[in-house]
Amino acid sequence: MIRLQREDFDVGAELDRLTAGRTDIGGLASFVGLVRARTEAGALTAMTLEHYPGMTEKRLAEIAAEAARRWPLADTLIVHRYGRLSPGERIVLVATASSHRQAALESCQFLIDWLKTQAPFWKLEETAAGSQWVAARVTDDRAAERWRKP
Amino acid sequence: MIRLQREDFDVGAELDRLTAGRTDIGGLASFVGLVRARTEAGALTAMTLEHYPGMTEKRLAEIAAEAARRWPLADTLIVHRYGRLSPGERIVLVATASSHRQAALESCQFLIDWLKTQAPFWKLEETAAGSQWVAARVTDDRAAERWRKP
Amino acid sequence: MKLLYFAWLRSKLGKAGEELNPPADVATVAQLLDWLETVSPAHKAALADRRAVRVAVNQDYAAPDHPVRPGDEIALFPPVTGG
Amino acid sequence: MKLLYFAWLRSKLGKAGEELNPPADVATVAQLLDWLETVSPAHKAALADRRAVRVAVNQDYAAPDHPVRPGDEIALFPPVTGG
Repeated sequence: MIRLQREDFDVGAELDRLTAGRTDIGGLASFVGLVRARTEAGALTAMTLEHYPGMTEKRLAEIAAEAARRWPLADTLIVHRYGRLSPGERIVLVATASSHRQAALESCQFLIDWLKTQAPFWKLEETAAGSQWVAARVTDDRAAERWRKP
Repeated sequence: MIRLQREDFDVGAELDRLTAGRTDIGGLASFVGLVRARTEAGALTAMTLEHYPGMTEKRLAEIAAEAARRWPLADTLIVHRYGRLSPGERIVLVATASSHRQAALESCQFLIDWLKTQAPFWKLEETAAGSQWVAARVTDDRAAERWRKP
Repeated sequence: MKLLYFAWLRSKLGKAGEELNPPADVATVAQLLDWLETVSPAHKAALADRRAVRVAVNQDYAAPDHPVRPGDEIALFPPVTGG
Repeated sequence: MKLLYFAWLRSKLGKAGEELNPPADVATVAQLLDWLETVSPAHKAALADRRAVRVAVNQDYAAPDHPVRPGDEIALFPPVTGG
């Protein structure tokens, strides 16, 4: 399931929903991304996450479908926030459930790596010096590159 | 933090505790292992997890310390249950928090791989045909082997 | 043709999007960007560093030789930085 | 010397542990296992497949040549299957 929202999410409730009533899931992997106070730009006062409504949902659904093709997944969840966020706030939750732990762990890593480089989100960082759009990171591209098939 | 207990745990509360009040954590990775109804032995009615009190805590603390040496971690949590569990029940929670997402994701995978092969736990599976101790899996050894330094 | 701008492209152009009608010989993404530079000094400035501009046609990432048609939704934005 | 047994070693021996005093020439893990086989038929049967038996000395995994001493806590168990 894919969800885009302004509001915060309840990690425990989201994860519990993935496994509730099921006995075929052996492993549930998850990743939560949060706003850090210290960035390369300095001390952050806030961050605004802009996205491309419509295309974002489409890309996230495609990335989730790709994960489901590569690994035997019982379920997949991506919840991504947009709007203005303060340091310490949650940005994104990625969770994958599978009968096998390696499938859950690898697909979770795949989803977050691809999401970082494929989903149309842009970060505007606010510091005492003003606001600045974050430049794409080469390390994020490299992390996503690992998953590309030859 | 390392915890061994008979009782279930609240994943959301455990994860929230790791990040509460902090603004230096950029990524929180976690893994929950659950009892599957279908195993190689057939349809499971229950599973009993035996451990070696004293040595288990010691080994888990050593594994967590090793992860903290290899990755820049803000915090690490391992909660492992023992005793009799039914299909669908949670067995283990591993969570790692770091300023960087790759450190959180990699160390979480490392902890669960090592835990599987290094921590003194033994599974007794109950099926309609009776009870049987689970044999160690070669794939688990291989997963742990990836992390061994040359 | 519906143009959408995101992140600093939106800031530099001072708008989130606009409806434009390029001439009939504008048939690809690259040709569209060339033509957009002629629309106003702000467009020219925003597109100055072409390597920093990504394009989506109808919500799919598109290379410079990707075709563009009158009814398309064309989005211009910098490399993504989400997650 | 305090012996502890886990999983099917405990089941086969019918006890979770025992206090034993091996002779003074039992100085290593391998020598201890050899000697244990002489304690009873149940011990001999439980230790028949030596590759399936892991040993910890004072709560640390120990190889066959690891020394054992009178006050030690020695645990015998199959390869672990936790997590």
